[in-house]
Amino acid sequence: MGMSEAWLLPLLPAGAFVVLTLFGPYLPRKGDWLAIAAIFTTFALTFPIIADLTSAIAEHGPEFGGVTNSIEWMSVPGYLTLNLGVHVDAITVVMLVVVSFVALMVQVYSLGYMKGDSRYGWYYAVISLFVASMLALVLADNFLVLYFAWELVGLCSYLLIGHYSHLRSAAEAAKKAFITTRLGDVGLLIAIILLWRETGTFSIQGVIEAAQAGQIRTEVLTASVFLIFMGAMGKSAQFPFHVWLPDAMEGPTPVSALIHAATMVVAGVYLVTRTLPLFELVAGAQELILAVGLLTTFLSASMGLVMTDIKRVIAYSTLNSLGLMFVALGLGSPAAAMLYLFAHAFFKALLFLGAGSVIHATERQDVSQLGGLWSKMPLTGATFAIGALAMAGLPFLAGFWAKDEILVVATENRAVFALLLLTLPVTAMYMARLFILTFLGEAKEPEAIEHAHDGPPTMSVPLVLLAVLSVVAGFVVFDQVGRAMGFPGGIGEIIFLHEPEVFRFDVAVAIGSTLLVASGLGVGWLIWKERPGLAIIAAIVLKPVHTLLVNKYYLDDLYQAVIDRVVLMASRMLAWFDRNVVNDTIVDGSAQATGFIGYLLKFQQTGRLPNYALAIVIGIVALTLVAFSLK
Amino acid sequence: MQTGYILLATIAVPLLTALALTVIPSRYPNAIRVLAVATGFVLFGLSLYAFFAYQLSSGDQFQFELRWTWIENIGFLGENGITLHLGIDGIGAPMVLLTGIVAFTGTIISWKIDYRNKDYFVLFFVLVAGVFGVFASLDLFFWFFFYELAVLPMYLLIGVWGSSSVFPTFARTKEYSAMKLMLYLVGASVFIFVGIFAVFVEAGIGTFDLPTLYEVEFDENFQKIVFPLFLIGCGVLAGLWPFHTWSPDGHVAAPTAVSMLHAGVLMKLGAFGIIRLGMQLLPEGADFWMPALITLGTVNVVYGAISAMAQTDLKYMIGYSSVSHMGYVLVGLATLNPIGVNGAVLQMFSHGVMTALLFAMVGALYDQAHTRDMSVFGGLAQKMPRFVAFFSIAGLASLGLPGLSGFVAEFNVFVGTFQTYPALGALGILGAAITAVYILRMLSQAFFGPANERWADLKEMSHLEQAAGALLIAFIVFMGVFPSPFVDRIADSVLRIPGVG
Amino acid sequence: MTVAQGVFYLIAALAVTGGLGVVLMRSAVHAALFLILAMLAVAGLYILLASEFLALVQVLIYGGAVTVLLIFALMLTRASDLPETMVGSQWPLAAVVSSLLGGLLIAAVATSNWPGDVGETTLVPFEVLGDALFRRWAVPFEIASLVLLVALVGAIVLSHQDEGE
Amino acid sequence: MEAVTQQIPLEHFLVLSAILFSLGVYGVLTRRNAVLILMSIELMLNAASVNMVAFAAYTSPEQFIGIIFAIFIITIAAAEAGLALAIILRIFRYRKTANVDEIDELKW
Amino acid sequence: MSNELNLDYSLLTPEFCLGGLAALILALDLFAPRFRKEWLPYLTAAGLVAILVLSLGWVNKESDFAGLIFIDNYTTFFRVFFIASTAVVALASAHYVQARLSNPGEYYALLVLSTIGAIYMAASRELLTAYISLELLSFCLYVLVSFSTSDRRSHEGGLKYMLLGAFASALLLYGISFIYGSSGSTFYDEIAAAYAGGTDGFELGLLMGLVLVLAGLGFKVAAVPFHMWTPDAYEGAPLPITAYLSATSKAAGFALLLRLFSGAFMPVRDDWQWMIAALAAITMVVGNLVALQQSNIKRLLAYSSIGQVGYMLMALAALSSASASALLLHLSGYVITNLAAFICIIAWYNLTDKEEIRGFRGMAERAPLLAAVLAAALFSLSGMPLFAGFFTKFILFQAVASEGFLWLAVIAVTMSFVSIYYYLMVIKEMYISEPEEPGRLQVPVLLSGLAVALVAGVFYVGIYPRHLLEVAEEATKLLFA
Repeated sequence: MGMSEAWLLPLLPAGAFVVLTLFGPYLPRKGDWLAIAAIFTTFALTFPIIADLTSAIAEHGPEFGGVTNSIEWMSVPGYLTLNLGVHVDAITVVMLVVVSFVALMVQVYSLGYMKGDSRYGWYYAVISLFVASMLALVLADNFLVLYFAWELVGLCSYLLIGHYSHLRSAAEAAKKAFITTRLGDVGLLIAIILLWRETGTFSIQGVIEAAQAGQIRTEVLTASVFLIFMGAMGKSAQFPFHVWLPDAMEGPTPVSALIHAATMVVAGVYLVTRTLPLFELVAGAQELILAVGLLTTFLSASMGLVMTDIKRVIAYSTLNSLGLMFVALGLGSPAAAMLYLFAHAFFKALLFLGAGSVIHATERQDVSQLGGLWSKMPLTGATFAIGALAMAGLPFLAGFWAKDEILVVATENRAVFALLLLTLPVTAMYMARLFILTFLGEAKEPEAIEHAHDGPPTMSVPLVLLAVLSVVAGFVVFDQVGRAMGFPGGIGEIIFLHEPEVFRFDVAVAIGSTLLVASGLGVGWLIWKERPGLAIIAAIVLKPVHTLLVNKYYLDDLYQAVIDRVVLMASRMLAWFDRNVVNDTIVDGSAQATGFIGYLLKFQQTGRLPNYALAIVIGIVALTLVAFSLK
Repeated sequence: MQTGYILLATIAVPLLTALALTVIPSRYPNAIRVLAVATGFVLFGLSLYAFFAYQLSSGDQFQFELRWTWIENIGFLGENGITLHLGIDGIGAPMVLLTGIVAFTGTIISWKIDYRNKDYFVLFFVLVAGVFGVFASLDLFFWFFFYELAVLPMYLLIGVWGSSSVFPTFARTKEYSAMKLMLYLVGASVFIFVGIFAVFVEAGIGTFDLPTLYEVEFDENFQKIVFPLFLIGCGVLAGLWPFHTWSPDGHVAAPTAVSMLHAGVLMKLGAFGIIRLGMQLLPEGADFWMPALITLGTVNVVYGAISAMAQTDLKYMIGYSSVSHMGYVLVGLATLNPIGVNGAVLQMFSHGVMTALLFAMVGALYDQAHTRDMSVFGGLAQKMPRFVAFFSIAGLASLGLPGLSGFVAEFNVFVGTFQTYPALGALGILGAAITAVYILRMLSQAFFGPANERWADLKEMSHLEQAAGALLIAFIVFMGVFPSPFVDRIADSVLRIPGVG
Repeated sequence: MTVAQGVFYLIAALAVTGGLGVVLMRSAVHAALFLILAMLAVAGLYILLASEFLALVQVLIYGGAVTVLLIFALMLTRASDLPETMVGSQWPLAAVVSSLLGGLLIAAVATSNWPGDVGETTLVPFEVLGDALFRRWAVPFEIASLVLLVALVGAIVLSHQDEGE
Repeated sequence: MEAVTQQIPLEHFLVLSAILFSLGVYGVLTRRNAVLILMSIELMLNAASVNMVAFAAYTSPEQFIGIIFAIFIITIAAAEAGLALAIILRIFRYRKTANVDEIDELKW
Repeated sequence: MSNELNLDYSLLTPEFCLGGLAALILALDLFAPRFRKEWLPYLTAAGLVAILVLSLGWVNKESDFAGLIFIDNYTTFFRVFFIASTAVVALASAHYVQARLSNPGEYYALLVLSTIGAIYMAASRELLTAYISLELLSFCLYVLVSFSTSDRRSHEGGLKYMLLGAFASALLLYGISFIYGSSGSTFYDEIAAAYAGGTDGFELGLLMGLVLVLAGLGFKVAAVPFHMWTPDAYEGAPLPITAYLSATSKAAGFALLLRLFSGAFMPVRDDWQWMIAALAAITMVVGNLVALQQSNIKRLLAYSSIGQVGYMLMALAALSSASASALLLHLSGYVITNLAAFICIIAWYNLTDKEEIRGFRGMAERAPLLAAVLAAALFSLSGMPLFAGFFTKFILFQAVASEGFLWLAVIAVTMSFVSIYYYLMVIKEMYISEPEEPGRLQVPVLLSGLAVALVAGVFYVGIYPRHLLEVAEEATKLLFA
C-alpha cells in the first residue's frame, strides 16, 4: 500500500455506504460494524501511506511534490477530458489522518450515542458516505474531483443536520446549511471552469504551474482566486456565510464533531492551502483572506460569550478557530493553518463529543439548565476541560502550539498581531464560561442531572483517546517525535514541507499569549464561578451590546428579511408576471383575438339572401377591378 | 447484431399493442394492464439493446439503419422521395434509451388507472410510438409524422385522465391546459412544417431523406431565414422562453405517466429537432442564430428557476423546473461547441429520467392525498420514508449534485458555455443554485418537520411505484457515476455536426 | 342609319326598358309584364342575328310558359300588392356595385377586339341545327332531359309533400 | 343586302347584354320578393343568351355553338323557374311570406 | 372539329345504368309501396356498387364521345369516387330517411341522378356539357336540400341555395359567353389552342370571363366570398344530404375546375393564378376563423369544409401535374374522412336528435365506437398523422410550396393549426364532458359497419397512401399531356 493506491481509501467507506443503503435493514445491527470496519481499515491504511510519503521525502528532499494517479472518467475527444485521480502529498496526508481518525472516533462514539435511533442504519450509511467524500476531497488531484467531493460532503452534511427530520428546526437548518454553502460553491464552480478555460486542465498542480508560468490572464486569475475563496468561505462558514454553522447544531452531536468541527468545515482551509500559490499571484487576495478571517474570529468570539446552547457555543468557537486558520493563510503560512487544523480537529471533536455525552445524559443542551455535572460525570468533565483548555490555548496542549505559530507569523504585521492578542482572552473567557456553567456550580435543574452518568465505553473511549491527542498532538511539530515513532524524517516535516523554515517558537510571544489566556480564564472564573452577579450586571449594563450579541448581530434576521422580502417577493412577482402577462395576456390574448376575429367575421352571415348575393357581386367587382388595373 | 428492425420494433410494438388493446374487451382491465406493462418491458429491452449494441468505432454516422421506400417518383417526389428511413446516431441512441425507460416506468405507474384504462393505454402507446419514431427517423416526412403522432393523443390523455387545479387567485382546468398544450405543439409544428417545405423546395432533389439533404449546401441567406423556423418550432416543444407556458400547465394537468413522458421525453423532441433539423441541416443558419438562442436559453434557466421558487403546487414547481432545465439544453446547444452540445444531449437524457421520477413521485403522493399543495404537507418522511428518499434523489439530481446525472450534464453545459459566453455561463450556474433553493425549500416544507395529523393515514407508495422509481434512480446514478457510455456515443456524433467543433 | 340599325336600336331600347321595369317597378305584376317585354325584345335580337328558331323558342318558352308561371306564382304568393316587393335596404350599395359591374362589363366588351369577327351571317337551317343537336350535342341534350326530369320530380315532391301534411 | 353583322358592330349587342345583365344583377340585389329575384335572374340569363348568340353570329357562325348553348340556357332557365317556384310556394305556405329578408332563421 | 365524330354510346354505359337505376327506384317506389321503405337504400347501394365495378372496365382506357365527354383515367377516377360516395350516403340515409322523410323513392333516385351530373362534370371537356352537368347536379341538390317537409330550416336552406345557385349559374353562363367569344369555341382544347396564340386583342374580355367563371364555379365549391349559401344550406339540409353536399358536390366542382383550368386556361395561367391564390387565401382564413364560433355541428363542418376548399384552391392556383394529383389525393382523403364524420353524426342524430355540439356530450360513454370514429375523423380533418388528413395535407401543401406558393402554404398551415381548436372542442364534448343521460346506445350495425369501414379507409390513406397517390397521379397525368 503506497501513495499510488490511495484511491482505495475513499472506496472502502463508499462501499460500506452502498451496502448499507441497499441492504442495511437486513444486516445484523443494521450494519454499523461494517461502517466501522471500513473506516478502521481506512485509518489503518493511512499509515503505510505516511510511511511511503516520508520515505519519498527523505529520498527526494523537500521538492518532492507528491504522487498523482488518475484515470479517465469521460471525454469529448480533443475537447474535454475529465479524470478521476488522487494526489498524495504532505497536506493530503495530514488531512487523511485527521479525517480517518476523527471519523473512526465518532463512529465508535455513535454506537452509544445513536443507539435506539429510528434511522440508525441510515445514519451509519451517511457517515460512511461522508467519510468517503471527505477522503476523496482531500485526495483529489484535480478540481473536478474536488468539486465532486465538495458537493457530496455538503450533501452528507445536509442529510445529517436534518437527521432528526421530524423537527422543523432541523429541517430548516439543513436547508440553510446546504443553500448557504451552495452559494459559495457557485463561485468555486465558476472558478474551476474559468481556470480550465485558460489552462485546459482541471489538475490542481497543472493550474498552479500554469499560473506561475504566467499563462493565465491576470483578470481571469484574479476573478478565479476570489471565486475559489468564495467557495472556501461558504464551506468554512466565514463571514458573511457563517450563519449556517451554528444552526447546523441541530444535527446529532457526533455529526457536529465530525463534520462541523473536525473535517468538512476545514475543507475551505484545505482548499485555500492547496491553491495558495494562486492567491500569492493575485494582489489583495491574501489581504482579503486575512480580513475575512479576522472578522469571523471577532464576531464569533463575541457571540460565543453570550450563547447559552452548549453546542452553539462550541460552534462559535469553531468559527473562531476557522477564522484563525484563515488568518494564518492570509499571513501566508499554510503550515500554521494546517497545524492548527490538525490540532483543532482533536480538541474540537473532543469538545463536541463531550457536549454530546452531557446531552445524552441529561437530554438538555442549554447551559442555563445545566450545572453541577462534574460529580456525576467526572470522565466527561475532565476530558471536556482538557478540550476547553486546549481551545483556549493553554501551554503545551495541542491548541497552544498551533495558536502560537500563528501569532509568531503575525508578528510581522503589528495590527493583526494586536487584534489577535485581543481575541485570546475572549476565547478563554467563553470556554471557561461554558465549562463552568455546565459542570460546576449548582445544578439549575436538579432532576435533569439526577440520573446523569458517564457514557458506556463506546462513548468514553473515544473521549479519552481524543483527550490524549488534544494534549499531545502539538508535539508532532517536533521532528524528534516523528522519528521516535519510526517515521523517517519526522512528521512535523510533513506539515512544514513547503515552508522556508520549520516550526518556530518565540518564547516572548508564548509567555504573552499564555498570560492573556490565563487572564481570560481568570476573568471567566471570576464572573461565572465566584461572582455570578457580575455576569448579570454586565448583561444589564451592556444591554445594547448584549442584545446585539444574543441576536447574532441581526445578521440572520437580515438574511431572512432579504430572502423573504426580496427573493421570494421577486419570485412571486415573476410567477405573477408569467401567469398574467405572458400566459393570460399574450398567449391567451392572441388566442382570444383570433376567436374574436372569427366572432366578427361570422356576422357577414346575416341570413339574408340579398346580402349573400351582394357579397358575390362585390367579390366579382373587386377581382375584376384588380385584374383590370394589373393590365 | 445491428439491424434497423430494432428501431422499427420500437415504433411498431407500441402501435400494435395499441391495436391489440382495442380488441380486448374493457371488462378485463387486468389483462389490459398486463399487456401494457409487458409491452413497456419489451420496449425497455429493445431500447436498452439499441443503446448498448450501438458501436462506438463503426465510423458510420448512423447505425441500425433501415430504409423502406414508402413513396417515390410520383409528382414532386423523386428517388427516395419519402422513405421510412430509420437510424440512430450517438445522439439518438440515448434518446431511444430514455424513451424506453420512461415508457416502461410510465406503464408501471399507470397500473392503477382504472377509469377507461383501455382507452388510456391505447393513446399512451400511440404517444410512445410517436416519440420513438421521432428519435429514430431519418426522413423529414416521417420525422414530422411521428412528431405529430406524439402530439395527437395529448388532448385526450390530459382532458380525460388529467386533473384541474384551483388556486386562491386563479384556476387551470384540465380542458384549458390540454387545449393550450395542443395548440402550442401544433402551432409549433406550423413552423417546422414551413421549414420542411422550404428545405425541400430549396434542395430541389425531390427527397425528404435527411442524410441526403445533409449533403446539400444551402445558400447562406436561405439558411438564415429558415433556421429560425426550426428553432422556434422545435424550441416551443423544448419549452423555449417565451413559448414555455404550455409546459407547466400541461404537465400539471396531465395524468402522472403522461407528465412523465411529456416532460421527460416529449420536450426532448424539441431539442432533438433543433439538432437534427436545425444544426445538421442548416449549420450556417445555426451559427447566425445561436446567440439569440443562448440568450433565450439563459432566460429560460433563470426565469424558470425563479418562477419555480414561487410555486406552492408540487407539480407546478416541477413544471417550471423543467422550463429551467430545458434552458440548459438550449444553452448547451447554442454554444455550438462539442462540449456544450454534448452537455445538452446529456442533459436531455438526465432531465428526462430525473423529471420522470419527480412526476412519478408527485403522482404517487397525489393519488393518496388528492392535493399537491406543498404548504399543507409536512413530516411525510415519517410516513413514507422511501417515497421521500426517492423524491429527494430526484430533487438532488435536479439541483446538479455530483454523482447523479444532472451534474455531469450541467457541468458539460457550463464548460461549453464558458468557452464562448462566460457571463451567461455564470448565470447558468447561478440558476443551478436557485434550483437548490426551491428544491430544498420544497423538501423541507413538505417532507420534513413534524408530522401533520391530517396525513396520518398516508401509506408508503406501492411496490410497483417503488420498482419504477428504483429503475429511474438506477439510471440517474448510472449516468452520474459512469457517464462514459453516454458521452462516448454522444461525443462521436456531436463532432460530426457541421459547425460544431 | 340602316333599317337594321334602326330596328336594333328600337329593340335595344325596348329591352332596356323591359329590364328597367323588371327591377324598378313597384308592382310585381307590372314587373312581370316588363319581363315579357324584355324577353320579346331579346327574341327580336335573335331574329336580327338570324336565329329564327331560337327566337321561336324564346317567345314560346319564355314569353309564354315561364312568364305565365311567374305571374301565377306572384298571384299565389299574394305578393303583388305588398310593399315588401319594393327594394330592399341595401339598394344604394347594390346600385353602386351593379353599375360598377355594368361599367366594367361594358369596358371589357367595348375595348376588346374579338377574334374571328367574320362580318357575315348565315342562317342556320333547322335541319342542320336539329342534326347537330341530336348527334353532336347528344350528350348535353340527354343530360338536359335529365335536368328537366329532376325539375319535374322535384316540383312534384316538394308540392306533393305539402298535401301530405 | 348587307348582313346585319356588317351593319351593327358586335359590341353593340354586347353592350346591350351587359346593360341587361347589370340590371338583372341589380334586381337580384334589391328585390325582396323571391319571385321577383327569380325574374331578375331570368333577365341575366337572357343577357347571357344574347351574348352567346351574338358571338355565335359574329365569330364562328359555321359552328353555331352559341346558338346551341342558348337553346340549352332557355331550357334550363325554364326548369329552374319551375323548381324555384315550387320551393318558393312551399316556403310561402309555411311562413306566409316570400320576402327573402324575413327568411333568415339560418344565420351566423 | 372533324366530321367523323366518335359517337360510341357504350362509353356512357355506366351513366345509362345510373339513369336506369334511378328509373327503377322511382318505379319501385311508385308501384310497390310495400317494398319501398326498407329496401330502397340497399337496392340503391347495391346498384351503385355494381355500376362502380362496371365502370372499372374503363381503367387505363382513353376515348372520347364527340369531343364532349372524355373517358380517361380522370373520368374513371371520379366515376368510382362519386358512385362510391353516393353509395355510402345512400346507406347512411337508410334509417334517417325512413324515420324522418317521406318520398324515399324520389330521394334515392335524385341521389343517383345527381351522380351522373357529378361524373359528367369531371368527364366533360366542353363548356356546354360541363354546364349542363353542373345544373343536373345542382338541381338534384336543390331538391334534396329542401327535401324535409317538417323542417323549416330545410325550406329556407333550399330556397337560398336554389336562388343563389341560379344567380351563380347566370354569372357562370355570362362568363362562359366571354370565353366563347374570345376563343370561338367551347371545347377545352380549342380554347387552349386559341389562347396559346395570344390574347392581346381581348385581354379585358378574357379577364371578365375568367372572373365570372371563377365566381360561378367558386360558388359551387364554396369559395369565399361566394360561399355564403354553404352554412345555411348545410344546416338546413337533411343530415345525409349535408354529408353529400360536403362530399360529392364539392368534389365535382373541383373535378370540373381542375379539368377546365388545366385543359382550357393553362395558356393564360398568369391571368387567373393570382385570383385563385387570393380566393384560396381568403377562403382558408374566413372558413377556419368563423368555424371557431360555431355551435351547431353541421354549421361547424360547413365552415370547416370552406376551410378545406381553401386548401384545395391553393392546389389549383399552383396548378401543375404534381399539385393536381395532390389535389385529387386530398379531395379523396377529405371526402372519406368527412363521410366518416357524418356517418357518426347521422347515427348520433338518429338516436338522440341532437346536432348541437353541446349535444355530443358524453358520446364516448354512450356510443364509444361512434365517438372513436368521429374523433379519428376530426383528427384527420385537422391533419393529424395516422389519419388521411396528415398525409394528404402534407403532400398538398408541399406541392403548393414547390410551385412557388410558399406564402399560401404558410397561410394554409397556420389555418390548419387554427382548425385544431374547433375540432378539439367537439372531441372535448364527446370525451371529457359528462353525458347528459346515462346508458349505452344501440347503434345499428349498418352505420357502425359503415363508420368502421370508412375509418379504415382513413387509416389506409394515412398510413399507406402510396396506392391512392399513384391512382391520383395516373388520373391527372393526361390533364397535362
